[in-house]
Amino acid sequence: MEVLTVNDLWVKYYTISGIVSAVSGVSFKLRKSEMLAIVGESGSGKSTLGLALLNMVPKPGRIERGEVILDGVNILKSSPREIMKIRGSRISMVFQDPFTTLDPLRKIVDQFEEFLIEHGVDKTRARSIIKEYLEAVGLPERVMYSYPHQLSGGQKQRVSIAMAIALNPQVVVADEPTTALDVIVQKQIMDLVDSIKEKYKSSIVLITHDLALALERADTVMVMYGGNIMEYAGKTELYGNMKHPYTRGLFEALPRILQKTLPKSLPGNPPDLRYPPPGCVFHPRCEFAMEKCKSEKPPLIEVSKDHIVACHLYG
Amino acid sequence: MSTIVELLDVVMDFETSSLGRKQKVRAVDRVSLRINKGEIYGLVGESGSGKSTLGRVSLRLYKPVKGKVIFENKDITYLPERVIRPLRREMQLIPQDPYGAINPAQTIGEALIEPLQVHFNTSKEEAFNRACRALEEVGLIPPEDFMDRRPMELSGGQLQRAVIARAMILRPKYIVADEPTSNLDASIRTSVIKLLLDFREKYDQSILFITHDIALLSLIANRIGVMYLAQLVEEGSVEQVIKEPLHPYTKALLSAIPLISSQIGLEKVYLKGEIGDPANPPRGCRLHPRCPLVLEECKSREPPLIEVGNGRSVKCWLYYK
Amino acid sequence: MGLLRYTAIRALMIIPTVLILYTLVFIVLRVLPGNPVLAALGTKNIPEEQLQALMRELGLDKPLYVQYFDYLVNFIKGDMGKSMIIRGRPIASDIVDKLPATLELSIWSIIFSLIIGVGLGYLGARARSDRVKAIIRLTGSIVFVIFIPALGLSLQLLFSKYLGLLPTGGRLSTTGYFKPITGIYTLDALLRLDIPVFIDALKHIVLPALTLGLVISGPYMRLTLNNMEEIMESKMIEAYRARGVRDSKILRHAFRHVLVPVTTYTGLQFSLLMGGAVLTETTFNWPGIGTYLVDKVMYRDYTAIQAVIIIFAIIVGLTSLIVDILYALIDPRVRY
Amino acid sequence: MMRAQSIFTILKNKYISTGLIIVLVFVFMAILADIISLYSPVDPAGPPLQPPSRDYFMGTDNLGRDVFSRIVYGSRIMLMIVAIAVAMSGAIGTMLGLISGYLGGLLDRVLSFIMDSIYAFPSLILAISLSVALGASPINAAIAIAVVYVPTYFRMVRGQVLSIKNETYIEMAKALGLPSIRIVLKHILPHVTRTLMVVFSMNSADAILTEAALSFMGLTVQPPTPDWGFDLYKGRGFILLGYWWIMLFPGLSIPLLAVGFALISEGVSTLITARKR
Repeated sequence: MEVLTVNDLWVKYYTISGIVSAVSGVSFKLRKSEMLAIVGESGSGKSTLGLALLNMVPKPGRIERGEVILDGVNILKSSPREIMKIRGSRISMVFQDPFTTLDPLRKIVDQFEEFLIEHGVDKTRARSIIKEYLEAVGLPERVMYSYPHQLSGGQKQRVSIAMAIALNPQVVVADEPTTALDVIVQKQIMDLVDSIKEKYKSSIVLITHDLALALERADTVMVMYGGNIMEYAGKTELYGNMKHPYTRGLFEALPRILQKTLPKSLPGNPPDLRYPPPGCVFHPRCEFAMEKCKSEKPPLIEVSKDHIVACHLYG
Repeated sequence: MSTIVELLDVVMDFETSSLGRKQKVRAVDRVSLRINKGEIYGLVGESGSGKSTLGRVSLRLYKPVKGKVIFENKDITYLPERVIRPLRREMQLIPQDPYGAINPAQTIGEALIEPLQVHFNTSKEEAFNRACRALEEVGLIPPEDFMDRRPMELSGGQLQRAVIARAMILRPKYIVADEPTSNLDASIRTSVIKLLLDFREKYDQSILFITHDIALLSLIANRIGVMYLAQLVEEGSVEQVIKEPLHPYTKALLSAIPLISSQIGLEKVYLKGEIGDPANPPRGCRLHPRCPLVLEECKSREPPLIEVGNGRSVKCWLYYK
Repeated sequence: MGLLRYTAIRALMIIPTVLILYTLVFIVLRVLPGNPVLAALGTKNIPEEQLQALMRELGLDKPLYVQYFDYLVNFIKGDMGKSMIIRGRPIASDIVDKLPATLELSIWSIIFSLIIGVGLGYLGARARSDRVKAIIRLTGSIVFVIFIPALGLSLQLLFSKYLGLLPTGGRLSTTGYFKPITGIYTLDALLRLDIPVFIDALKHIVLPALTLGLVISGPYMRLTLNNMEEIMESKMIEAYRARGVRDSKILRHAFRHVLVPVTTYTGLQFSLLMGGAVLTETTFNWPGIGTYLVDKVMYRDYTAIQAVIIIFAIIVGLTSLIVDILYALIDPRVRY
Repeated sequence: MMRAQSIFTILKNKYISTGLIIVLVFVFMAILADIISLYSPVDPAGPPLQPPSRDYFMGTDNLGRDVFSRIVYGSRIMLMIVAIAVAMSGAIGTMLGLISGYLGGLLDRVLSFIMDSIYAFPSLILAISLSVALGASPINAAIAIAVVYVPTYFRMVRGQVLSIKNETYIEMAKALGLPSIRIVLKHILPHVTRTLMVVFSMNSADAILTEAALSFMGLTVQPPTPDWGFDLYKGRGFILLGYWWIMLFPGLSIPLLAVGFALISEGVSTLITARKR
C-alpha cells in the first residue's frame, strides 16, 4: 500500500545568474514502513526533492509541475492552512545539521510543546507525548528542560527525531541526518532510525550522499544525478545487479577495506544545472556514452521487476 | 629507516573564550609520533580528537606548550618564525576546504607564483612557466585556462588540485594532508588521492594523512595512529591495526563503517554516547564512560601506552601485563 | 547566584574604563600647555600674586600627580571640586540638580527610538517588496545623519510657532507648586498621582525626546531589518516551518532573536544618545547636564567640564552593565 | 579594461551616484566660492533680515550679510576640517588596528581596552572637551574630531583582521613560508579595504555632524568667519520671530552634505553584500 506517491515532479530555481533545473520529472512511490534512500552527490537535486515533499521549496525556487500525493491528497494543491496542518503531523522532516535547526533561545520542552499544541494536542497530553518520545529516542527526561547548547550533536539530532515522529506521521523525510556527526554517532543515529521504523511502522525517505549507507540501511534505493533519476531498485536487487554506469561509478568509488588498490573515480565534474547537457545529463562523464546519449534523454526502463534504469544501454 | 619528522611528548593547549568566559582546552596531550622517510602515516580520529592540531604542530604552525618537534634531525620547537620560514618549503599543508585555501582575491596564477618568488626569488617569466607546468602536473589542462581564474570559478575538485599544485611547486619532502578529500564528492575523491600518491612516488615524499575515514587509510597508509580525546590510543602497521585492532575505540571505529564493517570478520564493538568535552576529559582512561569492556581500574587510572611487539602499541588496561 | 557574581565582576569592570577616561581628560585639560585659570578668566591682565592665590585656592599649584590623585580621592568622597567661574560653588550640587533632567530626556528618547526604529525595521522585514526594505534601510541611514538642532528647530517652528500645540522649551510651565521626588518629572507626577502636571511634563518632553529619539532610531531600523531577514532565512526557521508551526508564531520567535543584537547595540546607542542629548538640550533649553556642559564650555570652566565627563563615563559604564545583564537574561547561551 | 568596467558598476549604483553628486556640488562650491558668491560673506550686503528675493536668494541675516554667500564660504571650513579629521583618524586607526589585530598579545589587549573605553564614551562630548582644551580654531577642531574617531577605525580593522586571520588561506600563507609583512599587506589589508570604504564614508557623515556641533558651540571659528554650525546657532533666536531663512539654509546644508556621504556608504555596503552573494 502506498503512503506517498510522487508524479512527474519538476522544481526550478530562478536565480540571478540563470534558471537552475534542480529536479526534472521525478516519480516514485513509497510503501508503508519502507525506507527509501535517495542517493546523490552535491547538486543532484536530492535535498530540493526532500523539501518539495513537504511543499516547502525556498524562495527563488518554484515547483513547476507534478504531484505529491500523501494519503490520497495532493499536498502541492493544498491551501497554506492545510499544508501547515500536514507538516509535522503526517509528513515530517529531520534536517542535516542539528546545531542550527533547534531554536537556541528556547528550552526543548517549549519548542516541543509548541509544535504539539499547534497540531491540536492539549497540554497535559503534550507533556506525556514529549516524555514518551524522548525516551523512545534514548534520551533521559531531564533533556526536556535543557537548552539546545547544553546538548551534544547526537542528542540534538535525537531530539529532532523525537519531534519528527511524535505525531506518528506516515512519512519522515531525513535529509542527511548523520552527515554533521562523527562516524560512531552516525551509527548510533542510524540504528535509532532503524528501530523507529520497526516500532512505529513509519515510512522513511533517507536523503544521503553515501551509497554505502543507503545499501546497508534502506529497503529501496533511488540514485539521482543532475536532477534526474538514474536508477531505482530494491536494495538487494541493486546490490547484486547494478545497471547504470553512474551507480556503478559511485559504488566503485567506495573504498574497500585493506585492498591495496584505490577505488575508481569518475572523470569530470557534476553538471552546471543552469545549462544542463542535452540528452542524458550524465553523458559527458559516462565511459559508455553513445551518439544517442548526446541528443536523446533516456526514458526510465524497467529492466526487471521493480528495477528501473534511465540509460540507453538498456533501451 | 630514517625519520623525517619526530614529535616527542607534545602538549598543545588552546585558550577558548566563549561569551566572556575563558577556558583552557588541551587539544593534544603527551603524544609522541615518528614519521619515517617515504612513509604515509595515517592519523585517524573523530572531530575534537586533536588530530588536525597535531598535524599543524608537526609543521610548527603551532608552537607546542611542551615537548619537541624534530624535523630532519633538527629541533625546531623553539626556533623563531624567521628561522623556520626557509624550512617551510620542505614541509607543506593540504587543507580540508579548498575554497578557503587560496586567497579569494588572488588568481590561481598569482597564488602559484607567489611562493616561488618568495622562496627562490624566481623571475616573473620563469615563475609563470613553472606555475603552468605545475597545473599541468595536477591535470588542470590547458593551464592557461586556469591561471587567470579566481578560486570561486573552479569546482571543488579542480580547486583542490590547484591547491596541491601550489604545495608541490616548492618540492616539499614532508606533506600534512588534513582530510584533503572529505569536502569533495565521492566520485572524484580517489582521483585527488591518486594525485597525492603519484607525487609521493615521484619526489620521494613522506605524508602525514589525517582523516576520519579508516577505510580509506587502510588502502593508502603504511602505519596508522588512532587518536581519541587529545591522546594517541593505538599505533601500528596498517594490516595489523585493521585486521586485528586492539583498542576498543579502534574496534568501534571499524564497526561503524557502513556496509564494509559487515564484510570484515571483526568482533563488533559499539560505544555509548559521544566524544567528551576536550576541556573536561574524563578521569582515568578517557574512553571509559563509553567503553563496553570497561574494567574497574579504567575509571581511576589512565592506562600507559603499552608496547605489544611488532612496533605496535595500545593505550588500554586490557593489554597490561 | 551565578548572575550576581557576574554582575559584580562586570560592575568592577566599569572602574578601569572610568579611570582611562579620567586620565585622558586630565592629560588633555591639565598637562597640555596653557594656564586654565587664565583661560577661564579670559584675560591675561591679572596681577601675579592674585593669579598665584587663585591657583592655590584651586589646588593647581601642586605637582600634577598630586592633583591627579587628590581629585580622584575627593571624587570618590563625592566632592567634585568647585567651579572656577562662580567662585566656591560646589559642582556636585549642580550635577545633582541637572542630572535627572538628562536622564528623563534619555529614557524617553530611548523609548521613542526603540518604538520607531525596531517597529519600522520589523515592518520592513515583514514587507514582501524589496523596495520597501530598501526604503527603510535608506531611511535608517538618512535619519541618523540629521543634524539635531536643525530638526529640533524645525519641529519647534511647526508645533510651537505655527500650530501652537507644544511649548518651545523648559520642563514645566510653572515649577513653583510641584515638589519633585526623583527629579524625573513625568515619573514624579505619576508617583504623586498628579495628572495635570504629568500632562504638562509630557508636553514639554515630547519634542526634545522625539527629536533625539528619531535620530537615534536610524541604526535600530537597519539592525532590526537586517537581522530579521537573516534569521528568517535560517535553517532554524525552516525547521519550524517543517513542523507546521504558524507563521505568526515563527515571527515571534524570530523577533526574540533580533532582540539579542538590539540589546547589545543599546549600550552603544546610549553613548550616541548622550552626545545627542547635549545638542538637544541646548536646542530646547532643557536644563540638563548637556546645557550645563555647553554653558561651562563657553566660560572654559575646567573643573566643571572634568566632572561632567566623569559623570558621563560612569553613566555609560552603568548602561553597558545593565545591557550585559539583559543580554545574559535573553540569551541562555551566555554563561555567567 | 577590468578597472573601467568596475568603476562603471560602482557609478551605476544609484546611492553612490546620488551621494557623489551631492558631495561634489559642495566641493565645487568650496573651490569656486570666490566666483559663485555675489557678496562678501562677512560684510553687510544690504538691509538686515531681508527674506529670500531675486537679489539675495537666501535672504540676509540680522547684520545684513548675504546668507547664500555665507553658505558658500562656510562649505570651505566644513570640508577642510572634515577632510583633515577623517584622513588623520583613518590613517592612525587603520594602522593601529592592523598591528594590534595581527600581532595580538599584550599590546593588543592594552590598545583594545583604551580604544574601547574611548569608543564607548559619547564622541561628541569628548570632542567638545578636547576642543576646549586645545582652544577654538579650525585645525584644533579637526584634531579633536580625529582623536575621537580613531577607535572607530581601529575596532573595525582589528575585528576584520581577527576574522581574516582565522581563514585557511592565511594559515596556508604561513605554511607556504610567506613573510608576515607580506601576509598583512597582501592578504589581509585588501580584504579590509571594502569595509573601510563603508566606514570611511559613514564616518565622514559623522564628522560633519560633529564639526557642526562644535561650531554650534563656537568651538571652531571666530566670528565673523562664515560657518554653518555657528550661523545656525545665531539664527535660532530669530526663528520664532519669523525670520526662518537665517536658520533654514545652514540647517539644511549640514544634513544634506552628511546625507551625501551616508548615501555613498549605503551604496558601497550594498555592493559588498551583492558581491558576497
